[in-house]
Amino acid sequence: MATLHTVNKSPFATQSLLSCLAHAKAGDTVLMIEDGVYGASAGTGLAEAVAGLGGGVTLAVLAPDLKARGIDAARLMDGVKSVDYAGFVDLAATHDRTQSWL
Amino acid sequence: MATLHTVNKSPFATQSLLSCLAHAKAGDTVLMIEDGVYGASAGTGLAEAVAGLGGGVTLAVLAPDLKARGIDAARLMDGVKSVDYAGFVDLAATHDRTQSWL
Amino acid sequence: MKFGIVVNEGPYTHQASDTAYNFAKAALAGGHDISRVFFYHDGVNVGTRLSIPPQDDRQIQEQWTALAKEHDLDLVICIAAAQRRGLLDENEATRQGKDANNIADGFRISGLGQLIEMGIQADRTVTFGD
Amino acid sequence: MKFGIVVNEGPYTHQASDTAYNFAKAALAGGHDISRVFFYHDGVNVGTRLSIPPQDDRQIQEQWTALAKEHDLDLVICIAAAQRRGLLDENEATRQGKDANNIADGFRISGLGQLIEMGIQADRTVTFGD
Amino acid sequence: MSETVKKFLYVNRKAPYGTIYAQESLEVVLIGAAFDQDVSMAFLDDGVFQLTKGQDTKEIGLKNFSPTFRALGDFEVTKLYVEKESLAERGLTLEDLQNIEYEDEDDDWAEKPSIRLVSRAEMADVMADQDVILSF
Amino acid sequence: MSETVKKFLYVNRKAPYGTIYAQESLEVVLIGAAFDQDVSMAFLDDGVFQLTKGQDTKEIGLKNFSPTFRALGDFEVTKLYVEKESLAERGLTLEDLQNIEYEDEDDDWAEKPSIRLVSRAEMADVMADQDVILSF
Repeated sequence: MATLHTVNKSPFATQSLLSCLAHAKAGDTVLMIEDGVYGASAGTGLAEAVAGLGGGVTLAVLAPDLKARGIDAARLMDGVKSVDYAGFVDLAATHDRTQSWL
Repeated sequence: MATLHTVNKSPFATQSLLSCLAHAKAGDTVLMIEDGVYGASAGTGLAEAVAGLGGGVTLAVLAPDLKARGIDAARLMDGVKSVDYAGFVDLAATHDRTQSWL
Repeated sequence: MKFGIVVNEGPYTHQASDTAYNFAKAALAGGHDISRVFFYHDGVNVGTRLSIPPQDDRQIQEQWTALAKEHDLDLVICIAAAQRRGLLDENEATRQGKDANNIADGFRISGLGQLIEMGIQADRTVTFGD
Repeated sequence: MKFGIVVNEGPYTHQASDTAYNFAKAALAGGHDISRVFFYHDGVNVGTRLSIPPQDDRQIQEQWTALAKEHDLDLVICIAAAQRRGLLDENEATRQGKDANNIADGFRISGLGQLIEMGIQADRTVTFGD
Repeated sequence: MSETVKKFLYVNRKAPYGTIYAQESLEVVLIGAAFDQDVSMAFLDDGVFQLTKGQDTKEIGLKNFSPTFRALGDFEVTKLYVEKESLAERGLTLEDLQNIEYEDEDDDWAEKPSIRLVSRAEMADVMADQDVILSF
Repeated sequence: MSETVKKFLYVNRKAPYGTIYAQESLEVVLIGAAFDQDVSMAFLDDGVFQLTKGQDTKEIGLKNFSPTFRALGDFEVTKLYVEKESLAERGLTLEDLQNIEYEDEDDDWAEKPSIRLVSRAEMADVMADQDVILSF
């Protein structure tokens, strides 16, 4: 019984990603979309907090949004899974519910 | 040559107030409006950061927005000035420019 | 699998309606069903037929209308949210004494109950917003 | 003193247009002038005459129209932002081949140059947004 | 009864009045009550500000919708989960919130509090126990 | 010349594409260039993300407006202040941003960088030196 969480805000601008990670449970997936994809980069002032909170949680990022913003996939934190829209649909289907952190 | 800064977001949700305070100069006024008024309360997890960054800066709050949200004026941090819409207009007129931290 | 989709933001200003559209397209391409798309809050503004974006930009309403035609989708605009924001169909305009309407082809206006019904009927409900 | 006011968000969803209205009213009551109110981004949606809020709520567009009448205010809606979002006057509708228009009394549609001009002419420019 | 009963959770993370989400969330909850589902509401992050008492919107010109929370019990919406950590970070206690009650039909219509203070971990459990999560 | 020349600052604090503000800000700047005012742009907080190179929006279906930044020089918009601290917090350096240049008519049309890296304190000085500040 796992949840797919989506986060569409930059973690540098709002608290949504941190709040989401603080409520996600082991087995859940947190998918960063839209401006949320900035949370998936290594080497930022927030990367440690994101990696630290994500224990037991799968981190994923929507690749089309990453490309749009000019972020090279090589910048992603270790273990972040990259999906396209079809992959987003699969994640929504294979988790029991979706929660949007707006 | 002073600036009136307005902040309309809750500091618990976004970084706007902290960014504003980090750019305000001595002699400026930071006016918290709309959901920004939550930044003016004492005894919160952010009050110290707000008070600390505001050196030389006058903090003000839009009282109608405070009342709307059920925050008693007694909760305000020391030194926060309370104004109504007419007071907001006066602040805009007596400062050389207005900058909105959206 | 049957998806229900909620769109909470208007077109162009937020990416939400674009992401919802790309998600819906991918779900249909993947063989899933979409039981309904519910437009709430500023999302109701997606359904205006009066939008004229620049030539080199996408036409968000037309994308939804075309997708709905192709896959027989049920695009529902919340009536309460729509009334506040000035989105009307012909019936509503007449009933309310307004001299114009602006709803686009393929969308229909109905109540919030349709959102709950969608949540009950769909296997998964996914929300796109701000 | 002459104020210029920028409204960047639509009605009801964000408080920005309400705060701008209350600011404008207070400025006029205080003996100041308002050289123009410029509606940009989703702010253009403030100018629709098709809005029907609940009876016990304020009618934001009518508030602006009434204030403009009383004080001869210049309420300008950005044409580029308005086209994207489906806000049209009669001329634009005809020119673009649209079968309806929705702009309210007291508002006019014009270009972004009006925003810059307002910034030049006003003593103070104040922005309300999200 | 063959009708599906699903667990619906309405998640409120935004302050009232600055944006309309809190108010329109409440409108869904009231309509949704007619569908006989298992309804809960979650208040965390700035969403806890929605429940403060003494809200008075006269001067800003918006409609004060906060009294509606006290009517939720009449619609059999009786589970309002409020996160302790969110309250504490904002300098709030239960005392600062409205008194929201419902009449328990299984207990001789005794008046009981609708607000259930939960820890962040408990809130995560509430969220993980739902069929449909609507976020505002 | 008796016409007023004012200092206009366009403040960009938001990421591109998630919302339209970055794009519509650029539209104002281009129109505003015709008015012969003293124009500057400020990029801080998430606004620095607007300037990254390699943006490719094909898959999300939105228009890629980032090439427009390179055309600003032709409109005599040549002062793009970018905050160092904002870049650093986001793991970015000048290398990650587009190369934006203008031709300096006072220096034999030499190509010069439009981006001016400034500290937070210097950004505050830039802001305090303006007549009109438009925020997006």
